[in-house]
Amino acid sequence: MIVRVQTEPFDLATEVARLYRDKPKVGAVASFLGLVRDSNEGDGVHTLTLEHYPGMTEKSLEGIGREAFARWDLLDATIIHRIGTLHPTEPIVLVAVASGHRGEAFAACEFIMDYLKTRAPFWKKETTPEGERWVDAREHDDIAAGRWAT
Amino acid sequence: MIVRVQTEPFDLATEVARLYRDKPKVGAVASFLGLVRDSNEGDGVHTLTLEHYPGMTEKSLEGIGREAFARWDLLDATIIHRIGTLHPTEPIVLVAVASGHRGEAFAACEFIMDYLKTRAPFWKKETTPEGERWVDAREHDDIAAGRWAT
Amino acid sequence: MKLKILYFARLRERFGLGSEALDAPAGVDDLAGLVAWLRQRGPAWAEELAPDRPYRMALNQEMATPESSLKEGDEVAVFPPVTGG
Amino acid sequence: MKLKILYFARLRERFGLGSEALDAPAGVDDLAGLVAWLRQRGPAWAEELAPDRPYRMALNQEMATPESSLKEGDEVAVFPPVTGG
Repeated sequence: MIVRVQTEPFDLATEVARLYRDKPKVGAVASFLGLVRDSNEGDGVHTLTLEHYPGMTEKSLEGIGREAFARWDLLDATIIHRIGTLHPTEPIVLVAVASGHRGEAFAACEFIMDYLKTRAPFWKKETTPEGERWVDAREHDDIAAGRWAT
Repeated sequence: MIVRVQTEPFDLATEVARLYRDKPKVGAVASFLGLVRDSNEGDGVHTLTLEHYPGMTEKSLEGIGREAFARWDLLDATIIHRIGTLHPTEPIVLVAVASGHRGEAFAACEFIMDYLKTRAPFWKKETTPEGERWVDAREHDDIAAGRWAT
Repeated sequence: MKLKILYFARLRERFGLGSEALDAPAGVDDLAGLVAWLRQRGPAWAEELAPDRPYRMALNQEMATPESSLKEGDEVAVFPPVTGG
Repeated sequence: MKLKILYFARLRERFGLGSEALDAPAGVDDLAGLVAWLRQRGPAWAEELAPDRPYRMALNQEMATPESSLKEGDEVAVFPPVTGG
């Protein structure tokens, strides 16, 4: 399993090929690419800046990957997340999973993305014509938030 | 939407980039690569030869794609299936789907693969140390088979 | 009634036939009738097209059912369950 | 008890603070207690860390709950719900 957090772009073909090249047990590679869009909630997005928690980020991504390996019969996986300032149409995240059969590859790839979206310490800030703003979490998880009431 | 049936290899990076390059509404690309494995049901596989039904194949893949566009809010999709003789670790099929958000891209990509596996007229023949054999369908759909009883 | 029939994969090999132009007799008016008629061609046909075998059929390049009606000039295909992907 | 505290994203900007070394008073022995103590620092702290705000915390780089116990030298992080991917 490869986990990387980086400013630089990544190369999809290289990353996916690494999961199946010379690996004749691999029958399926499911992958997901997340990209910067030019609009969010109606406003134009000029740039997107990703902040993260160095140290915890890598640990959480490795934990997410291990959890996927525990749940499904996987042969390999790659998780790459970019940080810093990105522009519309630029890739943000790649999750690619290799398995013998497609069902496990799909399930694990989607699981890792869902988990990453709610557990990995990344935060997005958008620059729009109206200025800068932090992106709100899509899941307004009031129950979890309420656990912090003291 | 692009649908191709071809003998030649395809280039994953080119195909996926075409789905998001200069398309700033695309936030998610889910893709699936199916590959030749070196074993099946315990026997070694030397080569895999794919036969198809020219004409119907393209129609059925286009129909599968249209069905996915009708079900989910997709921005683009690519379905490429190879025919002829392939070796272990070679890609057989690519399905890639672009959407605004990941849920739709994942669902549509898996839907197209499931549908392709049961509806598109391709047949695999394996060469193993024991000789040639046609690959059996995984789904022994006796109900559908029974409909042919007269 | 003139029909074009195509065979694929294991059925193509077993029948030693990839395609043929047929003139189906009166009374053969749907796929079920066509299959019943093809079964009479000999042991390989009777065996592979027996009611309990998992073959599939397409009519004019669309998946079809035994009830699908035939008309002059139709293209029919008979094949094993598909295994692509 | 000496602790290292990190703030991220909107909270980092609001507090004007990325990280700090703190010496928490006696009685602060879990994350809930730490947050209650931080709220007394001023209006921004009271508002952002109010019980109805959706902030999250990590203890030694693992997601944590209000009941998580603190010990000397722990690294605590306070941040908004994550939005990566």
